[in-house]
Amino acid sequence: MAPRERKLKAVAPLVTHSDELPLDKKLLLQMHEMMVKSRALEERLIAMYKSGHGYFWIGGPGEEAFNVPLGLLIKKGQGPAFDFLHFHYRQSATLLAMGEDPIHALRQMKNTATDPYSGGRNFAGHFSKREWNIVPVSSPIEVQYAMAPGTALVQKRHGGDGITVVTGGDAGTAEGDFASCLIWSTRPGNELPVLIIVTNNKWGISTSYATQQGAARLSDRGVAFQMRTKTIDGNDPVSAYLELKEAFEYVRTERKPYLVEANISRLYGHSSASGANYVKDEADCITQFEERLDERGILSKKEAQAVREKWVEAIADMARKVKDEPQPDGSTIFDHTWARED
Amino acid sequence: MAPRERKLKAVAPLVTHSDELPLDKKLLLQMHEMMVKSRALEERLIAMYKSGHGYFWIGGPGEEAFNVPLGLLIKKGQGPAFDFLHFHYRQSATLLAMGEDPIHALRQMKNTATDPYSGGRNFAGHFSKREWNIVPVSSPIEVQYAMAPGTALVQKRHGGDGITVVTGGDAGTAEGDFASCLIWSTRPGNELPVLIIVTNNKWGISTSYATQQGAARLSDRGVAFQMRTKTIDGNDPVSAYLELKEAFEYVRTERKPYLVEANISRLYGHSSASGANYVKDEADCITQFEERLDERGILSKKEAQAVREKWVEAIADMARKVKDEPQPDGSTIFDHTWARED
Amino acid sequence: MANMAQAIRMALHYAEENLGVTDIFGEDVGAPLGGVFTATQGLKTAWNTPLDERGIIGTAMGLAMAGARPVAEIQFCDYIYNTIDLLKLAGNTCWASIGQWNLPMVVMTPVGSGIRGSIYHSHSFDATATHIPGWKIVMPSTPLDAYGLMISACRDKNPVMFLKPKALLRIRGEEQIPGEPGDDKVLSKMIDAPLGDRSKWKPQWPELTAYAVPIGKAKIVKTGGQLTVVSYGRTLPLCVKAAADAGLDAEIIDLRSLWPYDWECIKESVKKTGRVLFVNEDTEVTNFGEHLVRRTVEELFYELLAPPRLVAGKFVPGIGLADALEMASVPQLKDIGEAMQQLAAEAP
Amino acid sequence: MANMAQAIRMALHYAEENLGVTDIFGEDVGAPLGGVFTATQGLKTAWNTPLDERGIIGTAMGLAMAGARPVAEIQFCDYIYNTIDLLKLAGNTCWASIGQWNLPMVVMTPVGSGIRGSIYHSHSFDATATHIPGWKIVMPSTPLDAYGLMISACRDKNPVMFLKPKALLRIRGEEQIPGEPGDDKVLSKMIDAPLGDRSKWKPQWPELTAYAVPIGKAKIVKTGGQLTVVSYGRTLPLCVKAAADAGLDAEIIDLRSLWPYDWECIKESVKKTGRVLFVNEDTEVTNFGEHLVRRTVEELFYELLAPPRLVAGKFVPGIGLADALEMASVPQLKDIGEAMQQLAAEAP
Ligand SMILES: Cc1ncc(C[n+]2csc(CCOP(=O)(O)OP(=O)(O)O)c2C)c(N)n1
Ligand SMILES: Cc1ncc(C[n+]2csc(CCOP(=O)(O)OP(=O)(O)O)c2C)c(N)n1
Ligand SMILES: [Mg+2]
Ligand SMILES: [Mg+2]
Repeated sequence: MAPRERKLKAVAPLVTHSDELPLDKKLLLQMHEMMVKSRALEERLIAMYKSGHGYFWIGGPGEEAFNVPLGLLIKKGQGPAFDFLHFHYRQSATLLAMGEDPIHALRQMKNTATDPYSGGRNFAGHFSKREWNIVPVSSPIEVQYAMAPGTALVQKRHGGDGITVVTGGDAGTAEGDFASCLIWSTRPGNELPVLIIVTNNKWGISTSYATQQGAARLSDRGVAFQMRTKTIDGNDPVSAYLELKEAFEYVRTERKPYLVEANISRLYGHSSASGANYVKDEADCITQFEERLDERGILSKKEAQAVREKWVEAIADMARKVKDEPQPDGSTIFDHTWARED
Repeated sequence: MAPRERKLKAVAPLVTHSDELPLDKKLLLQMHEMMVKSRALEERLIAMYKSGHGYFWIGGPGEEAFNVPLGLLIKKGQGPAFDFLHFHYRQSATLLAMGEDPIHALRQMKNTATDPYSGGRNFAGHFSKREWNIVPVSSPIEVQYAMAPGTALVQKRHGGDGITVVTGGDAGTAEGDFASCLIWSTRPGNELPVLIIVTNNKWGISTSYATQQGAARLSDRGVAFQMRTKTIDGNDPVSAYLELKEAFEYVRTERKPYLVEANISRLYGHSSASGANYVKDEADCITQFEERLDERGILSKKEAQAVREKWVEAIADMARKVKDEPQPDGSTIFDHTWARED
Repeated sequence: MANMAQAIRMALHYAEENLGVTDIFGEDVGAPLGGVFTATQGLKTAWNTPLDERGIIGTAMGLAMAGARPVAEIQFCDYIYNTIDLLKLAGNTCWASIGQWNLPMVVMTPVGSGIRGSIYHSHSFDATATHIPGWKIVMPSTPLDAYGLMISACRDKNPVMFLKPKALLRIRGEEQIPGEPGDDKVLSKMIDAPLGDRSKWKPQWPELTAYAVPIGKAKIVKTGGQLTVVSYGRTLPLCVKAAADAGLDAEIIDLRSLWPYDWECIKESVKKTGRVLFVNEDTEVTNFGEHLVRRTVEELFYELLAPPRLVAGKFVPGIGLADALEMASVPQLKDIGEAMQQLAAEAP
Repeated sequence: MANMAQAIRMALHYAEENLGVTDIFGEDVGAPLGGVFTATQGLKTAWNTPLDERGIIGTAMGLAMAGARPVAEIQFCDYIYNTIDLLKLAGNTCWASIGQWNLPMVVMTPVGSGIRGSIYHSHSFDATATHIPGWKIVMPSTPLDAYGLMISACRDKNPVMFLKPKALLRIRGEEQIPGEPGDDKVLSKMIDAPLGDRSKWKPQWPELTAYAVPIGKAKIVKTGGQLTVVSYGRTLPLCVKAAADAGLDAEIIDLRSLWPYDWECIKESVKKTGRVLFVNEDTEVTNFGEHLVRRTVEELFYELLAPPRLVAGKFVPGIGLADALEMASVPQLKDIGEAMQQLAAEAP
């Protein structure tokens, strides 16, 4: 008789690059600055919430080591020749790394009429920027995974090296849409150029990953679909950069999907609803990175501190500016229900 | 640097027992008779449709070699001490193997008021029998996979060896509910006693599995969840019996899930909508089994023919009986909207 | 004349040739089947999807975002109810992004009773669809309107829901679609896929035109002075027949577009007749016809000679398979005729 | 007095101790959070689920089928829209199986605006829910009614949808729940989870009773003769206040149960006043209030002194975050007051 069954193990390797800094000094410094700038932005957003300049905060402090390299690797522009971006609500650092002006995030936080993402309609962190193919971040968890195959399909047909990037949280992978994305990206002969990312912070609001999901690694979910997969250390910007680079290159050239799980921290809790206070027992990627940069003589702690001060101040200035910007008027509620005819 | 990634392969073994008949003669004959009886029932249902005694036919001819052993292995009864059954619409053979009277299927086909499953409200093959924990077969594909964890959870708490069995088709695994079932059955520390079955006939209506799903084996979908999985030959009743027995035993005693994919045939096309004609290029499990029974001297072809004739006739008698049974009255449309108060 | 399935197919052919439609897709939409109601046979951009309605709607949204022009099908509207969140998202994306992202996409799906479809092939979707902002919603009752509305849908920059009344899909029209050959058999030979092996078959499309029915415009099927009847889809021809059978001088309006809808047309007619009956087959609680009743009393209360009436589907959990069950659950000719007569005769 | 979140929590405690409730579950429903609105803190059968609404509803159905008595939560009704097919299935299972399988299950979910929840934490669900046959639907506007309706919901043999008006969850009641201590602080100390570490915390439940509000029974909050106002949830207290502010002799009915609803109560009142205003905050097209308008004109047309009116949410794709946007999108005190005054004064 043939063998009955085997107990199977998780198969996606966990990739880390713990002790290396095999990147250009310039790139390291650039990543550091972007990380710090993003953190300064998020901390300002939290401060705004706490002082009543916004109703709700949600964002990405703790994910900078992953989100900044992601932003740097994106092929930015409009249309299928460029990357299409289906983002999660914790990706301010990705936007800043792409070159976005942080003032817009402040505007959305304060729901001003000048908020270019939603005109004061949507929560903080819910970006949308058509010139860069950033599709609107949606509050319903995981629907982005259902939409991503659509943009990737257009890119597959278009040719070139534009790809689709879709990101979401660990808890959200329990929604069926995550499975839909795996299925639709691997239709035989129609594999799609989509970089499927899960940022695993081990939490969905107050519920821990360990209590709800039996997958040892979320990246293993791709295995059955004969998709490339890996789990990486998203708290290390160097590791994240190298691993993402390889994954981007694969998807750009092979025009097939790649599933990347990044282990990252959630540094201020879920959102303002849970207080938005600094969580001491989570690894802080900026502190860790600055330690390494200092050790290697690339950036001293003092220099790092100066970078931080620069951005804290710059963003405080922006916040003052935004303070006086107008709120949307009640008479505009129907505007943009329909597309503009031209 | 750590290794980047590996190309991963499907890991669930394919199990077959091609040349063996390692079962009791009595059991073999019992299975054969049930298979033939079920086929006779389905062919009668098709004939009823074709002669205008029913609006729509869908059913399970071709799946008998799998569905009969399944039915024989079920612990039949009402309540959590017994198996809960979330079935697909092709499982008349499972019901007959459990001891159901075929006349009820005829009643449902003819949508008579006497149809005990739905009182003439639902399509053929949409069984429901509370005394045996057979929950209503639903037309929406895959919703049974979302419900199965609920019954299994009650059984887990109840103790004993009652389990939940859920079945569905291959195409339907593309719905998110299939993934939900995998997730909810493997919550760490809360693994559920559910036998998750996919009958893979390689088709969803006119669409072939090969064109839509990139999983080499559907059973591999369970691997990431550290669930036991296997793919079996569902056209061989002996193999199906042995493999199902092992899976049932595991789930009953370990109180954990098992994912079984069974490769089977679709012998009369999808449904009456596609003509309901015999498909010559699919393997016919009954013909094949009779060949083997004959070779081994267990049942001659003539004897097999006699079994068939007996059931064809018996079921024709039933059909005549059902012919004169009343149709439901229009005035009853609201009946059973609410549960009876008692 | 073409039946409605053929009309939709021809419109989609025109749209893929001339209006930029890039993807016509859904379960069994591509070859060999070309749709469970044959509405997508032979179309060059038609393809089959996984059995996953959420994936279908999500992919349509992604396609539309990336500059494609998708027409997605949900095989039966009975199976669209796990996607309502995505439909809502599609409907609010332009608005939420203050006009940055519009979604030019069409979703089509067969609706309604009339084929003994039992609990799950008899649903209506007009009540649910009209409660979702940001969509345009159309539902033809003739092949020519189906053609013209599909052309408009494929040109629109917004999501359009195209509801196909199942019971009418195989009914031949009385008006010619510009370009179709006069002889049905000729048309069938040209564009209907053959039985058996279809692998070598190619349709021969007639020379079609961009005949468009504007979204938002109703059609007065029959003028009359005694009462106004507003309907759409399967029940529309029943209204026409019921009025004729009863010898009533009814003004019958085929709404065709459910959102936006032609209020001016309804209003003018009700002002003239003072009596109005709304007819549809969705279940009658929180039903779109109730919206029309509300608007009528809101704006025309003092011009009414009798209360506006609604004939709709019974509020049952499903439509039973047996003949008598289906007949008792959704409006039939007789129900409509009786309601018309009562309304015409109603006096305080 | 208890606020509504506490009232629900106490009712659920009573239900798990006395009515056989076995599972109170959903996203963040169990420890440590006890629900995003604290409504499930300290309950012994409360547990956390994967982030999967379809799994939550499906599991509730399975639990109910196997003899358990689940109370499932969808964290915000904004996230229930991918489960409508399952809700429909839950609503038709008893009917489709001709009474074999009934589903004693409760689904509760916060609804409505009032907390600046932006596009996705401000949805209403009453229009969609009332279009689904086979469910009972309740929506309290006071803690005591919340308590009493939850008790009834947990006793019912059918699926019950319990809509929690978000804006009222933290408002204290004016009536005492039988058994609750008179002092709010005492109650809070007994049953509210502490800040910080909760791993050792256990609630001290007051001695509660089976105080039940029957499903299907409305409450006349204030009698009056000038006009009838029918509302539920967030807008109900606004109606009361608006009437008082305007000095109108309004009869105000808190519907409480949306399905089945207390038509007799509405009818008697409308017969008396001849004027009726329906108020809710769901978007106004294919809205449950329109059903009530329809029924009113259907049965009471000739007793009306003015057209029945509806004040509801604007038909916008979402409720914008900024203050002015939310205020302009859903009924506010002022809108309701104006509508009442106009209706009271309306003459042909
Ligand atoms: C469909 C849906 N269900 C529930 C919610 C409420 N909610 C918002 S965030 C969240 C947790 C998400 O966890 P995860 O996916 O891990 O992302 P993270 O916030 O940890 O980055 C929940 C339950 C939602 N936004 N959408
Ligand atoms: C949710 C849903 N979508 C679509 C359908 C229409 N439909 C009925 S059967 C079927 C194909 C099912 O294929 P599979 O799951 O492989 O089962 P099989 O019929 O092959 O046994 C489809 C698309 C449905 N019943 N439910
Ligand atoms: Mg998380
Ligand atoms: Mg199949």
